[in-house]
Amino acid sequence: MDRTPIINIKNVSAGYSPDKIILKNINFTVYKNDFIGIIGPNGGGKSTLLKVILGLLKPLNGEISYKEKSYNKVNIGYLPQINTIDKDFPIKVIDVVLSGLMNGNPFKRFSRPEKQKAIDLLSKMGLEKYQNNPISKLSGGQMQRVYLCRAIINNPELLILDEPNTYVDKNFEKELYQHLIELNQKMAILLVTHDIGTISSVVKTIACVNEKLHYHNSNIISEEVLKTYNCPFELITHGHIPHRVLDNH
Amino acid sequence: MDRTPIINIKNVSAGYSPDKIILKNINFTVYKNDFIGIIGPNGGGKSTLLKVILGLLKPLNGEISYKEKSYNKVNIGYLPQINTIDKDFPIKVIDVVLSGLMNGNPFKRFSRPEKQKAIDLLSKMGLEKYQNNPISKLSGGQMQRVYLCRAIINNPELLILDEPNTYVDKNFEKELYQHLIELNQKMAILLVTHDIGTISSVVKTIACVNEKLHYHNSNIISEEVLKTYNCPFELITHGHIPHRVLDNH
Amino acid sequence: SNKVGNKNHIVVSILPQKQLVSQLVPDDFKVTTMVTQGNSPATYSPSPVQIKDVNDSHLYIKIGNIGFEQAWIDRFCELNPQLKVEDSSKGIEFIRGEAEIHGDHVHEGGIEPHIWTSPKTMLQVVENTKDILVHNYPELTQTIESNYITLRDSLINIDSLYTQKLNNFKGKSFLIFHPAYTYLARDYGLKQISIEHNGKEPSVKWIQKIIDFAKLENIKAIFVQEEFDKRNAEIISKELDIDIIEVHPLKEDYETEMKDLLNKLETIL
Amino acid sequence: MQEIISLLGFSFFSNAVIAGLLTSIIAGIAGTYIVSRKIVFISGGITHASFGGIGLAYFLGLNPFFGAAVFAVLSALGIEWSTQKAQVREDSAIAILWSLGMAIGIIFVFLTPGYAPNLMSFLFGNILTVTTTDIITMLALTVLLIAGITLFYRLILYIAFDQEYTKTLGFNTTIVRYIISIIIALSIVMSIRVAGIILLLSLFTIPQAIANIFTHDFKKMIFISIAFSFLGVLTGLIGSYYFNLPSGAIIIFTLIIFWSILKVTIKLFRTH
Amino acid sequence: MQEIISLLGFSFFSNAVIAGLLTSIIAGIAGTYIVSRKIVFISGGITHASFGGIGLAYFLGLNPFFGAAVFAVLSALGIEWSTQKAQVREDSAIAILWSLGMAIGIIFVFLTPGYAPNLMSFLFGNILTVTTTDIITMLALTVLLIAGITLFYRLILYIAFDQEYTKTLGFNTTIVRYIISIIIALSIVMSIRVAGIILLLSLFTIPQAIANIFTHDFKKMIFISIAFSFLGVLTGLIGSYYFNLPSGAIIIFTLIIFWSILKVTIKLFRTH
Ligand SMILES: Nc1ncnc2c1ncn2[C@@H]1O[C@H](COP(=O)(O)OP(=O)(O)OP(=O)(O)O)[C@@H](O)[C@H]1O
Ligand SMILES: Nc1ncnc2c1ncn2[C@@H]1O[C@H](COP(=O)(O)OP(=O)(O)OP(=O)(O)O)[C@@H](O)[C@H]1O
Ligand SMILES: [Mg+2]
Ligand SMILES: [Mg+2]
Ligand SMILES: [Zn+2]
Repeated sequence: MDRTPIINIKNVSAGYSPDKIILKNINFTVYKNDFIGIIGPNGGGKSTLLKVILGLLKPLNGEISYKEKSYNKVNIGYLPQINTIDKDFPIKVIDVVLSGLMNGNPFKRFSRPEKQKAIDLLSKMGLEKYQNNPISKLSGGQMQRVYLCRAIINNPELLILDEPNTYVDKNFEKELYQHLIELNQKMAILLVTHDIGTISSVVKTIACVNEKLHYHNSNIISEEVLKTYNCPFELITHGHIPHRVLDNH
Repeated sequence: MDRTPIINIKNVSAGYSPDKIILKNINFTVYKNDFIGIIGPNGGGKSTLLKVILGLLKPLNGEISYKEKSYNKVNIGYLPQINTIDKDFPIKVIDVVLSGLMNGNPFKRFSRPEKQKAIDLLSKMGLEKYQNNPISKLSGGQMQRVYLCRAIINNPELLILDEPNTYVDKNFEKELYQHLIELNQKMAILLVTHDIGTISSVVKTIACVNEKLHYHNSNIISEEVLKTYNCPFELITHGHIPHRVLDNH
Repeated sequence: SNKVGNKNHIVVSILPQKQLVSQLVPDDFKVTTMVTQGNSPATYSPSPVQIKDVNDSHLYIKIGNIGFEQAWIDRFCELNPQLKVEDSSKGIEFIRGEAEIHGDHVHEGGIEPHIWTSPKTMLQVVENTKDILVHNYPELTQTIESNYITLRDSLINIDSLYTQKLNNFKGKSFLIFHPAYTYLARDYGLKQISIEHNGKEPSVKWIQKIIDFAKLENIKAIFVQEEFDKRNAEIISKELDIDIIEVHPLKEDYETEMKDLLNKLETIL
Repeated sequence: MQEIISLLGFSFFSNAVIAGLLTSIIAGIAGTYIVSRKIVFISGGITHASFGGIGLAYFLGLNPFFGAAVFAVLSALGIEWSTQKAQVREDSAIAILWSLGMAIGIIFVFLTPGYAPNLMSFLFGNILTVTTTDIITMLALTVLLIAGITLFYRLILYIAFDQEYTKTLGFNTTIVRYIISIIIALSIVMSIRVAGIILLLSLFTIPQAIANIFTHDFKKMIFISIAFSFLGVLTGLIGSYYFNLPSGAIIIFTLIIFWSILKVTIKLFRTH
Repeated sequence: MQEIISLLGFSFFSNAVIAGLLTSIIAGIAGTYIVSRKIVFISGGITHASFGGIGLAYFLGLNPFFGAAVFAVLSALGIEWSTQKAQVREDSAIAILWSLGMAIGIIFVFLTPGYAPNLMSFLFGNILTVTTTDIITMLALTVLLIAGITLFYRLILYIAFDQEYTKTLGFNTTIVRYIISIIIALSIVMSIRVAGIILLLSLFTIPQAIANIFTHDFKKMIFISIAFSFLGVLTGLIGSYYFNLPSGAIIIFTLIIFWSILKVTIKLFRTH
């Protein structure tokens, strides 16, 4: 396993106003080739953690360091949980996907192969015939697939997905996870999901976020560990699963 | 089983522009005490069907009749798939929930018991401490729960839920389905979901929508029927499931 | 309310009126001008002190028909029911747009308001103002009448200067952006051509006509009032290759301004 | 203090204070609605669109204010229609009606023979020159608004928040939206006659921005806006008297100073 | 036809046509951006805010247009800042800056002794009285805009569409937004000097509404808007000549007629 760190979070506290802290004293490192499933209850702070990692929310305390000195240099792909974009905006589906390729270059123009790549990805997602549609005219699941294309098109070093299976149908969900496993060969993945069933079968490690972060260096979790670390958990509803706790936890 | 029809859809075609029909010649009746799971691939037209039933989208052809003469009289609860509301809007969580009680009365004021009911519901959803928060400050799953409260608070005759399990954690999802089964004692439910695993265990009948509508008068479906009716299905990924096809299908 | 305001306090609309009234009444009179700013309705904003002045006075002397008065005087009157509004434009032969008959009703045609810019009509304004003042302050008749003689003489002097000097230019035309000198043109036999025809936005045809006409008449300059952006006239000045000359029809110092204008007219006609 | 009380003896000043109170209430209610819906410029749009009505009334020799009111209502309906049926973005619809109304006005002014008065001045008033008629009209409007928002508070709130959902509750939201917009149009036309466009634009937005510092609740926003609005008008009027400066401008400065001070205070307070 | 060609012989008319073309290009580019972002009223806001600059310049005896440009840029920055940092709704921020700028202007005009010019006339031009200097300035601006949108097309598009995501792509979107808003501010101040606020408001929105009938693509919207805008200006200018009516108003009518005809045609066509 490649232990080159990509992102290192040290003693970070975060929240939307200084008087209401959502994440307390988080320590967390993402290494190359990681595939971390992030779970936790609604309102636990999962999306907040991702926003901190992405630099969208300034931490109230602590330090985040990236592989390269500045964040701008790390190539990150991101799929937000809730997309607040204006549905009326005049933009085509393919252009949304292409935006993933901008890579910090303000003068970016897209070459033929790049456009082809976007089309290929859209085809993979069953959306080739919608490539020139305005984004407003897609169904929920179709839109989610478009955002997924946008997140992965640039082969990022780190792929951050906030509930990527939202809205998508089961057929596609299966493909999605298959795809993520392949992608993980080339990149680290942070995956927030409530789909515990899947998590155990695709991710390598699990972290649970509920104000604090509990990192399990394994994809196997049990009721016991959940209780020990006060992970307020869904898995419990699935009954007993064998698990292993690491010493350095 | 109570076979009083609540809504009757006859030869309805629908779409967002006359040259692109999404739903073709749909015939469909919702009876009292129905619990219908609606499944189908992304972009199949599930949300469109719900919008037609709700009167939000005028059908291009065909007829919809409600139990009472006009739609205004049927008490329907609705949870939209994607909520396009403006997150900045100055409204409290509890007021969002209370809106479900308006019931066509423009002069509506809320009594104490009504407010208490909203608070009780929010507590059930684990949101009591957020009741006076502005809606903008909730996490995805919390917001989804609020919309769910809004949909069910009025004990509607018909409850229409478009992917209610979106964003919600597994703990809550389990409770949710339990709750729906209880609610079904008193009301008909139309449930759109991609969560096939659950569908078979909670719904009574299944309909699959993919341009056309295939109605299975049972909650048991198999690969075979799916193929016969060209239901382009997720279930296939779940392997063989016993099923029964009705004659009058 | 039955408050007693300051009897020796007169309100007028524009600055030339202020000078005129001040010259007629004794020094202890207070004269307030309402329009001291650009007359954009969106920005017209009197200060409380100005409004207090209106509230405080007994007499408002209108210049006659400017837009400001049409929009605001009623409000002033309602604020101060004691306020007596007098019109200093009585007896002037107004210039109107042609009346137009529209089926069942007749359009009187708006009155061209710039009566103070011609010495001849101004003489009438001064006389009217004198009459108004005498009527309102009978106890001061003597002072007012004697001040009036001086004022009238200086105006007659300007008038004769105009008549004399402009005599050679009868029938000649001058070009201006906003039609501020309509009465002056009529009274001294000149032709005023304004880009803002009747104070309205010009049309393509109108500009074309002006240009053709200006070429024909060999016009040498275009006047622009200081309160308008000169740029508005620039295109015409370029087209005809003529100068832009700034004029100040709202200056307080009437005599100087009118003499100045006469010089300008002489050089361009 | 003595001087302020004596100021109130002037009917122009007491009228201004009363008009300020009424405008604050109207701006508090209508302003909170349009700010929440992010259509602040409907005020400018409707005022300017009603210029067309003034032009037409002038051309036909009718009462200009009547023309303005009719055009205001028509343009409010036009804006709603374009947004709901013709799929034009709401801010674009406002801008289009704004320029269309002005264009109609310009044409009628052009077609009317004679020297044209500056018609816009019929629309734009000043808080210091409010007439008793204005105050009575405003009072009627204030009563209408208070009654409307009291009776239909929930319906208005929910339609503004989530029109589609409210439709599923059995309301004809389209018609309600049309009615709301007519009332908003009338409020705007009346208040502009009293306050002028510049002051109105700020009374419709700055108090709401101040309220937003404290609350994210529609009802509280209305009350806090009214309070700050009136406080601003009062302070501004007195200030403008002392500095002998135009009161509209001073009221605006006062409100902006309130906003800045509160914003900074809250920020410092929260960080502690 | 003969007559139209002879009209072009007049430099005021040919200037108007050239200014129309340049304004169409500016309105096509800047207008599509502000329409897509639903901040059409930034044009009115910035123009009126710059009134403060004119007032100050007038008070200090400086070039009024310089004052206007400085205030325009400052207010554009102020709007961005209020939206991004002070959590004020964007339309409210525009309205606040609008009234603040006007208030500053009014105060300075008031403080300057003597009869003040109608300062707004420095801001609001008419397409028939465009000067060569105006055209040169416009040309420079057009070149700047075309270069900007060509070089940074993708960045501008994506920031307008989804600022938060674009931030994660490694751009300092805050600074880019500030720069865009400065350029938009300059475009607006310049074009309003040429076209006047009313015409500008419609050139910034109606062509985009027309384009929206055909396309939902940002780039195509720019091109279609420019084309219809220029077509509208040309038809309007010629029409206003034949009917002998004010050209600004006729251009607006022409554009609205285009929009209505196309909307109805498309609707009929689609239903078949
Ligand atoms: N507003 C719209 N305008 C035009 N076309 C639309 C619109 N909304 C959806 N569509 C199209 O209609 C089809 C059906 O969409 P619908 O939202 O009903 O799908 P769905 O079955 O709910 O899918 P999902 O599982 O992704 O939610 C899709 O192909 C979509 O592209
Ligand atoms: N913009 C915001 N302003 C203030 N508080 C917020 C905001 N967004 C979220 N919160 C609060 O922060 C807490 C954590 O939210 P977060 O979105 O990180 O949860 P989450 O773990 O992603 O939940 P979910 O599974 O529902 O998406 C919640 O209690 C929520 O109420
Ligand atoms: Mg989340
Ligand atoms: Mg759907
Ligand atoms: Zn004049």
